[in-house]
Amino acid sequence: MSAPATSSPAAGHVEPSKFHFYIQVAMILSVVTGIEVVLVYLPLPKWFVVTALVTLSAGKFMAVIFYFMHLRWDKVFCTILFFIGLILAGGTMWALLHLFGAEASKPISSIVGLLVF
Amino acid sequence: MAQRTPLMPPLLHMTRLRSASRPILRLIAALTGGFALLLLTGCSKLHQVFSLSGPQSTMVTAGPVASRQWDLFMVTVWVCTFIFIVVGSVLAYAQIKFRAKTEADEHAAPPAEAGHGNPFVEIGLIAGSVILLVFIAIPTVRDIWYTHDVPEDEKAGAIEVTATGYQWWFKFDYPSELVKLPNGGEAPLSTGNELVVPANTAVRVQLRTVDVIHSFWIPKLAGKVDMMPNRGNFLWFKADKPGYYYGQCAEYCGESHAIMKFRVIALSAADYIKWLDNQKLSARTVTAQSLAADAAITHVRFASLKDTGPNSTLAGSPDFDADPFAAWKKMQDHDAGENAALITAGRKNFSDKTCITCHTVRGHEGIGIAGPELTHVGARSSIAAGVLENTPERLHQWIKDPAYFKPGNKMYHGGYIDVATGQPKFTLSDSEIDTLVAYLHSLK
Amino acid sequence: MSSHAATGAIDHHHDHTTATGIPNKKLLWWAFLASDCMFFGTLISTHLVYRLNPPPGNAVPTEIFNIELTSFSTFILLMSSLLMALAVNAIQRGNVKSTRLMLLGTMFFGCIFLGGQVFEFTHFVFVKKMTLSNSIFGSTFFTLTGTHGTHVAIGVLLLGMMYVRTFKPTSGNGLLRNFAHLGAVCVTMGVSFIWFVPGMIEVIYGLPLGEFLSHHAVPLSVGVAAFIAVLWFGRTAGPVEFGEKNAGDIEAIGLYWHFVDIVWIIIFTAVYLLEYL
Amino acid sequence: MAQAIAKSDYTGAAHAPTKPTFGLFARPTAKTGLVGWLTTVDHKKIGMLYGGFAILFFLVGGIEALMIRTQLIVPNNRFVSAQLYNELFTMHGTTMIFLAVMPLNAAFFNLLIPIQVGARDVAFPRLNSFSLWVWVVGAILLNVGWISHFVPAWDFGGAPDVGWFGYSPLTSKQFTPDLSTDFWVLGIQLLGLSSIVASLNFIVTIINMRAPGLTMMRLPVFTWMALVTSFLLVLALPAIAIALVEVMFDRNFGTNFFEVSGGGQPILWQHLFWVFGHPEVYILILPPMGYVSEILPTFSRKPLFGYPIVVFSGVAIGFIGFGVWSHHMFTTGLGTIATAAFALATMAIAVPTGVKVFNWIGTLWGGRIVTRVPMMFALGFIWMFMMGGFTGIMHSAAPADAQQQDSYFVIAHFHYVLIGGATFALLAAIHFWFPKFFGRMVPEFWGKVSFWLIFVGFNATFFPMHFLGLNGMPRRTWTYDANMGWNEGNLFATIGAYLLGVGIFTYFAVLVWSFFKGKPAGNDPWDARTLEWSIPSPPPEHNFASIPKVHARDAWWYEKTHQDEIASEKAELMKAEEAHGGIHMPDQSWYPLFAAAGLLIGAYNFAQLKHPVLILGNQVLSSHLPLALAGLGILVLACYLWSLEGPGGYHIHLDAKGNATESRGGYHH
Ligand code: HEA
Ligand code: HEA
Ligand code: HEC
Ligand code: CUA
Ligand SMILES: [Cu+2]
Repeated sequence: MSAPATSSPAAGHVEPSKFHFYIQVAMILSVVTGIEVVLVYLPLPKWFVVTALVTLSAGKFMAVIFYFMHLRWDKVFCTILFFIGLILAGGTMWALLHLFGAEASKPISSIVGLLVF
Repeated sequence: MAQRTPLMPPLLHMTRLRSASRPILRLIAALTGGFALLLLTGCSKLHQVFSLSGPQSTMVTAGPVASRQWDLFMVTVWVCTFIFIVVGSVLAYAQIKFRAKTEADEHAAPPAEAGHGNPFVEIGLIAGSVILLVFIAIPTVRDIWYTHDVPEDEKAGAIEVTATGYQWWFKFDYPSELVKLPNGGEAPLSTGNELVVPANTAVRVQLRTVDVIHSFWIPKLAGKVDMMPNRGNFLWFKADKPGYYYGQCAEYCGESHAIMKFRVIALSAADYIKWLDNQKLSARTVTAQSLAADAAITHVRFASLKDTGPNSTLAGSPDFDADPFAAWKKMQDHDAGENAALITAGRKNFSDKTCITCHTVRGHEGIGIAGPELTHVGARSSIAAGVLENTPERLHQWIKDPAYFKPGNKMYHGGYIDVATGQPKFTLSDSEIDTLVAYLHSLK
Repeated sequence: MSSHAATGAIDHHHDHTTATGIPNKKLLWWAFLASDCMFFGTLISTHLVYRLNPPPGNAVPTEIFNIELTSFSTFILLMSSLLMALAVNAIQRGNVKSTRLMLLGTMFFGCIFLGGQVFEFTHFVFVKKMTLSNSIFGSTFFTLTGTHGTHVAIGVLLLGMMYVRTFKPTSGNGLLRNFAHLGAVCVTMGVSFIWFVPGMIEVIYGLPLGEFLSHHAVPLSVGVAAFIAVLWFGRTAGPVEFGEKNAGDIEAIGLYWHFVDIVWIIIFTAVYLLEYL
Repeated sequence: MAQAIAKSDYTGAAHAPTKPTFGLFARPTAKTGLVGWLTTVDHKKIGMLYGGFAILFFLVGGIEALMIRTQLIVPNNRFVSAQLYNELFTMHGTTMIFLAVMPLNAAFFNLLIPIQVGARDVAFPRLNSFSLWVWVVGAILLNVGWISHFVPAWDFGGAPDVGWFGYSPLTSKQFTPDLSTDFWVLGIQLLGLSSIVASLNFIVTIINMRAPGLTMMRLPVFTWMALVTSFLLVLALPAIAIALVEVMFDRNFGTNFFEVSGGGQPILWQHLFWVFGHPEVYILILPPMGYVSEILPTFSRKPLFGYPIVVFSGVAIGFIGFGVWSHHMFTTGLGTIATAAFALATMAIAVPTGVKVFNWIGTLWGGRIVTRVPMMFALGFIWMFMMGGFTGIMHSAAPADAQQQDSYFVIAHFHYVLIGGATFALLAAIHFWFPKFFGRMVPEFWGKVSFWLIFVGFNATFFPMHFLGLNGMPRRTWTYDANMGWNEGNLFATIGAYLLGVGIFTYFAVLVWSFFKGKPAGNDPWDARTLEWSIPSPPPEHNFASIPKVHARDAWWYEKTHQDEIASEKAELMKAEEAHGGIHMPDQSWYPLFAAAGLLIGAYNFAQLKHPVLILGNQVLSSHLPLALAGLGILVLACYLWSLEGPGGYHIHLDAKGNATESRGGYHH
């Protein structure tokens, strides 16, 4: 990221068509989505389904950002930039879910009705 | 590295200071500093500015939770003071030692390649900071667990109460102390604004709120825990000895947050039982006969306030401030010169002026729950959530104009006047208020 | 053409006039998307936090969701991402015609997705009786998916503007024509996702076609008229000032569009699928 | 070199003049006068506008503070009512943070970043102007409620009164039914929008617009801190933005996010607020750390000690800052584990912060310290910030914090970091860069007088507050009883506050005087280190006659010691630039202003959505919806025209004497 402007990489290149490649990616994505939907109905252990769902959607996520969004071909700084946000957002979500999942955080809304006068 | 030429002098004059104005400046600095000191000493109450001995002092602790918290605080203070002295000395030394002394100094060429840090110094300082933090971290973690809940070995003897925050007063319930309701059934004993507990016993307080967030804080006994809507928060404390403790709501909760206070009164075990027994009784009914029956009672009343104008201080009377606990105890006795006729008229006015719709007087007509329970209000040392001392004058003033003492107060807005129309719901003459005062003060 | 023409081709990923070689706009969008992660992170957290400890009387998601429809929407959005990628691909090769087609396709797929959401929302509110206010699930669900939907709608609008920009004539003041063109695009898209697509879904679920057509005759005919206008504006365009050099602009919008897609990937799993376990 | 020249035209588009194809308004070209300021895209003018508004609001916030202090001067005072007091502290906190310190930092970002990175403007000049005007709209919305104190017919319920962190459920319709809270919600929302947009712009500017040779590790520390701050802003603000949307929905559309009766949990607001709120305090302090890191070396005549680690610790503070938010919630019943985790994480922040302090001292060590006014404020900053930091560490010991939270001890802590820290550094920075941007010196004598008044007044005000807090005085208390032992402390603090007020007043009065009468400053009055001192004061519109080439960390010090080398290099660069067609500058535009006006109309009416529109007491519309939509329409239209208009641009040509002529070859796209 700290590369100064002075270095001049090779002159521009003609963009090769990624038409077929994109179609393939899209097909894989659709298939994965199909698998996801089917997965929840299969009589598999819950932990397995959850893990599988999370992995699959993370895979889809990565496929879209790295291929459709060109990250794979862009300067690595774009990836860093985006992942700063992604990781912080993920970390915050993780922390919030833990905070609210803790025993101390069980809401008492069930008895709130009694307190209201 | 290329050749080095001396720095070119600044293109235009810098405002010179060296000469005439420096002494003047020194003088000004000394004067302003001196002014501050003078002020401190001048008001001859220097120590008061840094006083830590008020009724809500976190230093003059009266229970294990608060003293743990203070001790931990002092750990942080010592560690930080130590760092401050070390770092501050170095900083002060550098500031004095390395100041520019000559004109030439001020335009000295910067060193060529110096000052890019020294890894050993940096790492050493980082390590030092971390070690010092560990000194704070260990007792912190230990005390987080200690202050969180009643220790195992005290759980059995602990008592359980529920404190509920209302805009802007506190209700206290004793779930394990049931009282018989006049029309049958039982309910937990309930009081308002003054929490009475046994000393030397762990008290676990369930914290609830009916409206916004409040916070339950008795500085001498324990740090605060918030009353969060929809959360089952709690806190524990223990008073080392009998006494009278000040508490206050510590979370901004709307217009009168500043004056949402309460008291905790810790009693010896025997006194506590006595108090409970009295509280469990229904409201006292005063008649000419009953008065004759308990004639031989010592009558004590707080000294009244000297000044009752609108801008007067609302603080307690000198007696009260000197020994609020004794004052509270005396409050448990029947007042001098009780007038049965006045009290009976007051009881009637209490119904007529719709007070009963918001206040409970167990055994009498009052059945409302929007305001504090008044069954034994005459035995409290303060009214209106700790704002006023419970003297007849104060009570009179309160009933006359609750909104003056507590802006936004629900007793006025909604009780006295209709919120929708702004119209008063009834009139109250001074003599009517006198009857109400007599009645309420008879409720011991 | 620009001085770049002399050197041959345009390098779409690197801009040698910036210190990093990344074009400014691209950097801006990536930074914005990093920020948008936090937006959706917060929204999804809100939703999940309340799913963790649902209050009594909360709506039961699995009784409300229509997972087939949502899976279909998800698929559509994925495909729109494909079209978007192809649009970028096309403009990078200087193929304005193909770019326009792909943009229209992306927009239309976006509208199908939005239409699905319009159908879903009306269905939830009127049939399943779950509103924004009668349960916490309603509050968080509608706000989360609604915010996502708003992102999609803004995306469609941006794509529409970009589409119209591809007709910007090389000279002459085309402002009025430009407005009319954009208006036609907006009306077409609006009609398709508010009336046409939800209606077609109703038809698939058994509403007689004739009833649907007669019920929404006015908006549908306006939509058809607008669509014809879009075609007309598209046919009569002269030489335009749009081409390879604008690839960066299209790519930037593309980034946004794909991002909206990946957010949906997460929502689909976290909000819908996980409920079925 | 070719790149440097090409950078003057960052779109890389053709230079051949083309006829305008779209335009509703003629593009403004006035450089002075009202139109010039309203439509400016010049980062320096925008910076000055930010700065001017911010100082105005600093004084407003200060007057609010003085009213607070006056109310508390004696117990049971009735100088203001409880309601007004609550409005005062809410608006004091909100104003100082969002309308004074943040925009002052934004002012310096604008003034300095492009010059320090050796560019002619920010990456997106019109977007920059948009950020400014959106900020103004937010400021108006926040303060509009005051009107109802003077004109009761404008029934807004006074200024916002929910505290600066607006804890729900106090913000719900049930407890604050009046409009003031709606204005607060939308006002903060727009200020956030403005900050996000501005920060994106600065991120791109710093990363992408650096002059040749200016590697990241040669960036001035201020610019680095600005970069970290911008990241914090774009990553922290979304949390509060969503939280505000949720409150707004609760208030207007019946959702249940924080409505207990519907199963909502008000504590969620606290989490979301502090997920933003804690990074926010570093947003307030990191730029000041940047100013100080610029000022200390300059007046110690020595490069910054440990540059890389100072930079790195800034990044570390920013990053760790995202993981400590619940230390504001130690008393909300988080449970033991969460409390411990957040307490320890909070303590960890002392380490990178300490690193900065140590390296500042290292910079002084062995230097030749020249105590000009900016240096005095910078040194004052180190001392005072350290004290504030230590009380922060005391807070992080969670059980001890149970006694301090919401007491005056917190007030003392954060005023030490916010005034002793952020404000001292800002006052240092204003004094330091004033000669650069106004071309005149501020008299040393009066500067020092104001410093001592401020220093003494500040400590007299806030040092006793530690003791007030430990003695049990809760914050946000409209009044207190005479028997609590707080009388003397409050009296003393209030007198201190007046002294502080006199100091601040002196400081700004001297600035005003200097603006008209100060001695001319010259380019480099402090013999400083960074690029802004290499150009004239005030800087010309185009900043640099030729984009500089950076050879070292303290670029200007290097240039001054290598004059021959630099001179020939410069001449060559200038020739190349003129050959290229001159200096390319972006055109002014109306649309950012129009878009902001659309936002103002939209948000002002959206806040009162469900209320009927009255004109002279007569109802003209049953709701504000149409007006809100009209505002939205203006916004969208303005944005569209903005995008059609293109960045435009013209060229500046410099003759041998440096005189500028403009050529307007046409429009670029
Ligand atoms: C500029 C703003 C700023 C800054 C920089 C800080 C810095 C810090 N703050 Fe502060 N804080 C606020 C603004 C700020 N704060 C505000 C506005 C509030 C109140 C909000 C409200 O409720 O309205 C608040 C409240 C607040 C609380 C909540 C108190 C409560 O409500 O109960 C806490 C708790 O942990 C805290 C901690 C800290 C810590 C640990 C730091 C650290 O970053 C400090 C680190 C610095 C040092 C420690 C000094 C220098 C270091 C050394 C010399 C090295 C050696 C030192 C050690 C090893 C200890 N702050
Ligand atoms: C950067 C932020 C900042 C700054 C600079 C200040 C500055 C000051 N603040 Fe602070 N303050 C906050 C941020 C800040 N504050 C926040 C966030 C809160 C919490 C709010 C809440 O609880 O919601 C708070 C709360 C707060 C309180 C607690 C209120 C309460 O809880 O009840 C107090 C009380 O003393 C106080 C005092 C002061 C004083 C005396 C100054 C002084 O430094 C002010 C100095 C400036 C002046 C005095 C102006 C000088 C100018 C003139 C005198 C010129 C006059 C001009 C004309 C006549 C034309 N502030
Ligand atoms: C709308 C309901 C309402 C009505 C009617 C009402 N009150 Fe109250 N009352 C309250 C509330 C609420 C408080 C608590 C006020 C506070 O401290 O914030 C209160 C407090 C009091 C207190 C102080 C109790 C304590 O423990 O601090 C007394 C005494 C009192 N009311 C007497 C009366 C009398 C006498 C009347 C009739 C003239 C009356 N109230 C009518 C609601 C009401
Ligand atoms: Cu209750 Cu503050
Ligand atoms: Cu914090």
